[in-house]
Amino acid sequence: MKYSVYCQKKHAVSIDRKMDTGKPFEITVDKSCHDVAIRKVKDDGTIMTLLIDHKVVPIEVERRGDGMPVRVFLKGVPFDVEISKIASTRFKPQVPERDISGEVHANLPGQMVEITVRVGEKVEAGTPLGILDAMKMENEILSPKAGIVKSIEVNQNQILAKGDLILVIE
Amino acid sequence: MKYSVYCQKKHAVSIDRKMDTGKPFEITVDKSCHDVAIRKVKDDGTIMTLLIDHKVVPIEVERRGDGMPVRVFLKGVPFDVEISKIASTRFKPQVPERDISGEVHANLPGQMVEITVRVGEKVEAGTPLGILDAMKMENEILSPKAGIVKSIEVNQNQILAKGDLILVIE
Amino acid sequence: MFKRVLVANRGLIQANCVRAIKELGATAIAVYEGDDRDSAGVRNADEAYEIKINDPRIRPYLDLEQIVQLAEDLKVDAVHPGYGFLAQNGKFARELERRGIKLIAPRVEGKFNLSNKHEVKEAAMRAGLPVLKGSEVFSDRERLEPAAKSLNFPLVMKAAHGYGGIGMKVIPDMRRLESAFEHVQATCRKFFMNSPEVFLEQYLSDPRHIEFPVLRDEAGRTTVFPELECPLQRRFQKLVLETPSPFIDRILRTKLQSEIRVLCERLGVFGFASVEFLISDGTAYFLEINGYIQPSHTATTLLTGVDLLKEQIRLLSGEPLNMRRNEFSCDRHVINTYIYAEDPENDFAPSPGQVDRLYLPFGEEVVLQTSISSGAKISPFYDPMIAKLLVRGRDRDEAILKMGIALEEFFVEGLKTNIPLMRGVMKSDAFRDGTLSPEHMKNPEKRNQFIESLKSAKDSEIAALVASLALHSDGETLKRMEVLETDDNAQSVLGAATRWLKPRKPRRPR
Amino acid sequence: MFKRVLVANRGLIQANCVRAIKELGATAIAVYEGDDRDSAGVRNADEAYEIKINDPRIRPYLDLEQIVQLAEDLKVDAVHPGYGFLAQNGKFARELERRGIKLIAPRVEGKFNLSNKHEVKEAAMRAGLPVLKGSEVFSDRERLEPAAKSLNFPLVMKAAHGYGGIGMKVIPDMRRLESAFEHVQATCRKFFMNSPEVFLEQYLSDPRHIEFPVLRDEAGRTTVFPELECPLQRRFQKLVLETPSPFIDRILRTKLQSEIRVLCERLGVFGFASVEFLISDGTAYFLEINGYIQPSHTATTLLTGVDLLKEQIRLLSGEPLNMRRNEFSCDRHVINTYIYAEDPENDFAPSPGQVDRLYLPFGEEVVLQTSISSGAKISPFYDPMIAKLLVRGRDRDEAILKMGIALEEFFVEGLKTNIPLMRGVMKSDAFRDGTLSPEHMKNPEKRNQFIESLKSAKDSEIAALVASLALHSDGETLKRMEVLETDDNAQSVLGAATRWLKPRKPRRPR
Repeated sequence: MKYSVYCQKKHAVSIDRKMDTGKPFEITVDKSCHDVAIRKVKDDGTIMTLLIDHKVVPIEVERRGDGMPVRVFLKGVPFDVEISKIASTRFKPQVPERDISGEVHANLPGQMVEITVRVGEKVEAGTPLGILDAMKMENEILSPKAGIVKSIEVNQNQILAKGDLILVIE
Repeated sequence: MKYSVYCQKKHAVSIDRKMDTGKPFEITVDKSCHDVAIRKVKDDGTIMTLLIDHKVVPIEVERRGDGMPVRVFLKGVPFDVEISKIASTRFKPQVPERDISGEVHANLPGQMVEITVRVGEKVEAGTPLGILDAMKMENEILSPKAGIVKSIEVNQNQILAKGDLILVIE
Repeated sequence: MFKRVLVANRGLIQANCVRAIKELGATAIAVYEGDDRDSAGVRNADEAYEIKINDPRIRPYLDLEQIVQLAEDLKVDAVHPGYGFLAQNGKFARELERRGIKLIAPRVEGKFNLSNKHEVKEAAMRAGLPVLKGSEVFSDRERLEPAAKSLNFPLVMKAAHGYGGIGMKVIPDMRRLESAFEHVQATCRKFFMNSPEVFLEQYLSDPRHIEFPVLRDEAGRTTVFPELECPLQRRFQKLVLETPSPFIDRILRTKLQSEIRVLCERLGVFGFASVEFLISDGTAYFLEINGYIQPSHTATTLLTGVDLLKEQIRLLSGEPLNMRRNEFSCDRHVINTYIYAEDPENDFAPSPGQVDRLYLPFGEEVVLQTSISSGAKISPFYDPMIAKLLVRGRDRDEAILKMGIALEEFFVEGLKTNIPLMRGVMKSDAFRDGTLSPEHMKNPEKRNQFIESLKSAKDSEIAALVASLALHSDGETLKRMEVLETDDNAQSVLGAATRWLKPRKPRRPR
Repeated sequence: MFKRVLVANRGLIQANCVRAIKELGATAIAVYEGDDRDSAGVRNADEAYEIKINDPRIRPYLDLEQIVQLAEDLKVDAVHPGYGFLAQNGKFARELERRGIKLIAPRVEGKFNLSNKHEVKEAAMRAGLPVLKGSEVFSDRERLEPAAKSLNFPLVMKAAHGYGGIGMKVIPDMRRLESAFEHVQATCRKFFMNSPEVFLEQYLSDPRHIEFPVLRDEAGRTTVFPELECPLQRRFQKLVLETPSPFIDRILRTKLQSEIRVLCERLGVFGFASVEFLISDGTAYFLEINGYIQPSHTATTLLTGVDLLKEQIRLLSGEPLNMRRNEFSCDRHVINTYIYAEDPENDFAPSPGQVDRLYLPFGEEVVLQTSISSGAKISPFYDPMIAKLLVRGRDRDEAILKMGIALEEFFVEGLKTNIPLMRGVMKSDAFRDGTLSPEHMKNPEKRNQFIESLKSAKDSEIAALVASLALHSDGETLKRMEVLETDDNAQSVLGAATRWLKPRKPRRPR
């Protein structure tokens, strides 16, 4: 079965349909053939550890709502992935969001103790936008990209839930 | 409820019948009153950790076939215990074996590579009786008590299962 | 020595204090709130007492009254505050003192209080040490603008009694002045600082940050240990630390050590203190003295073999400093990384949760102190530091290499941590060359470069492989993708996937 | 340096070798049998290969042919044998050499082979070192009695190529002579020793056992490290180790160190070696040279800051010894306990099983190297060592106290271990005074005294409390005791017990 996967660049992954996952098997990526063995799975079947080319690799896979993998962690190091085509399926990939979103959301619950920009202000990627106070920490909210502050959606000292929209950069 | 427990010496333990084990409670041993709280239990209800007089104590309890505790480990340190009487029950304690048994059994499976005593020989507590070869180890079998070797029940190089009788000291 | 010592803290410092107190032959008493009941410090203490949330706005470890009352009830003769929390709280010290209980914090003769950054700064100035240009201390809003106008931006505003990076705010320009003032004053109240006073100071954007641990007994015998350098912070908290500093020469070290002796004598410091400097353009500016033990004490111990925590307690109990001056060596190099349960990709947002899997680094000259174990839950209420990882090498290059490999072995599943980021830092030229700057952590792109540097071309192939395999082995998801009924190949894959794995719901790691 | 190094061992030494090889910039290749697949060494290796049981009588790690073949197939340029297993196997070395692969074990010029205890003993004798009176080497039964008759009992019989306590047998009197001979020869065959030869030697019942680690490069540059003393063994394997020895004065140390230099030069030792002595009545008798790295290497590293394992690999690859003579200090004291999964109450019977709960000691100057984690299974097939616990103190008294507290914090549930025994040893006068003898471990009563010394009168009350509470909280068992129906009190207890706990079967911990 053939998968087209974008991860840093486009890769063609081919997994033998007859593979027996109880034993070592081979997976071809582009032109290289990799020895793979499943080493550890959770009770629900999630793969925890693979042996790839005789190297132990603890993995985690983050999926989006429909179950498609969007992120792979190799021993904690994150890789964005996008499966764009699966041979022999009617799978139609979603159009990927390549752009960095300008919507800034609260990444954890807390109090918005300070907003340091105004609507219309020009910001760079990394410019501090405000402070979200949560846990013992002052969490500085930084701009995800360069642009203009289009709107500010919260007031100073407002209590936010995780995911609340704070402001928009355009 | 009152328990008579022998552990190094005789102790009278009194546990309030109305105790709520979800909260801290008190248990009287002899004349001292101890604050007790259950800290951690296994899924099957076995107590793993107690807080006794504000000290965390990881415990293990070894029981005999009928469920009576015979050994208590306080953070790994073993204490032989014997519950000899329980108020308000028909519990009749077994007569305890105070004597050290002269029966020497294999404490793990292995090969009896050497027997170093003969029937009729006088031995002290700790005299080597033979060698049981198991794992990478030569396990020296020592006499559990002073006495005379009454019988030898195995042959040299015999393969033994755990618990097999090796010899008897009288 | 003391007989009974209460430890008013949690986490690593609690466990370390409990150990030190026991090693000194005293009874170690821990306090804990419910979630911390299984921590190492509580487990190992001779006695452990639960502290409750009496006021929902106050975390129990900051609940001065409750802890003072407990100390009195338990008849302790000293309290160790660890770092943070109540370590610099003047009221706490006074309330204990009133009950005849010693706080294990540096006591100073006369009017100086080490917790007041500004007073200490003035004393240093009078002792002839260079200090950064700054304002007087104030707490009235009217004095804010005049104070700022006499200085050049960028400035940093500091709460006079701040600690551990709390109550500090960089002010890039005049526009941010007011909000910073409000913010810092709110922080003073929230953390029960001794006063709401603040001062302004010139902000150096790219200094070296070094500190010297000091032990000094009642008779004035003083030992100044080799300096530690902190090349990388986020939010004024340490990410990496090394000792000795690779960029301080012997002449500067000796000069600063003797200045520190003079200053500590003037201030009458007694116990443990940590004297901090910022180095910029060849000048070492005195910054502050921290009067509480620092998380970095472990690095000094690994370098010198002197247990600062134990010596601190010993000295405060009135015993003399007992150290031959040349007893400790500094011909090795120690690197210390601080591991936090937080997500560097997401502006270091704390990442509380449960540890699903844990692989620890180990080996010669690798030291790990951690408060977590497999299955442990990380509370969202406190400092997210979960481990200190230290290595000692024969030189700095060896230590960097060792740290990189130790971090590679260290794996925590279930939480986001800064382990990959630290691996990237150890591989970077900037760390090797000593040209790291705060910008490296503040700018998401620069920060991300550390992590990107870990990814080889082969890794990207492997990640693609893993994503495909995860999908391939998951019959349910594939089914939803509408595998073509007519294709034998796809069907048999679906069949195989469903056979060897129970159907499962898609799940996301936290 | 080497490019690719295969580690032919398991457990702690495997993980440590993998780390050292990676730190030296080479590719670390591990081998493992099925049960060991999750171990740290396998996890951290750059490549890991499973080895199989080809012959049911041979454990894979002893399967010389399989490992040699793998080394050849994988194109490694060196093999690290760790300790034990194939570390002293002459055939292994030759088979590798034939394929152009280096074995990381000391190579000696000329006819000497460090693995032959008797040849090395003769060389030492010729170099003027005192040795214990003993017989020539022999393998014929006819030479057994004449050899014994020329010496006085008790004797010890040694396999010429024995290692790690394997192939040694104490012979108290003539009656045990034959069985000992048979036993030792059987051991030689079982462990594939280079020859079945044995020799007899005078047995000292109460000597001090010390050893000096040595590094020596091809050019003859030699470093002799401070000695380690092993005051307590069981079955010729170490239980406790300390460095430097508290009972060796500077004069004797210096004298022995210079004798060792001479001997190593004569033998042309190259790489790492450990030179052992027995000290009795003021005389230091040369005992043997171990040519493989010892588990004790970690203690020397903690004392001196020199990583013996890494240096060993470096030297064998042909790099020069790079050590200033005064670079390492020995003004601290290191104690090392070896923790085994075994039952001291049951003659140290191995106690394989699963780790149900694990609390690790930690803190300043406490070093733990362990191969276990919560949930880990301990295989019954190999050495039951599960951890090395080390502490470094400013002096011996501090180190003893630290070790006692670290052991108290260290808790393993699910296996029997010698942790309580070691706690008792640290508390004992005999250890403090240096009067421990092998008798302390051999005699069950004396051994038991160490554990009894841990039990206070209050502990016995607590144990009685725990036993009662365990029963009390267990409705099922109480029911079987026939609680009197008429007694309200008992009934409500039963009710309560059954309510808050699910009915459960009585269970015994392993």
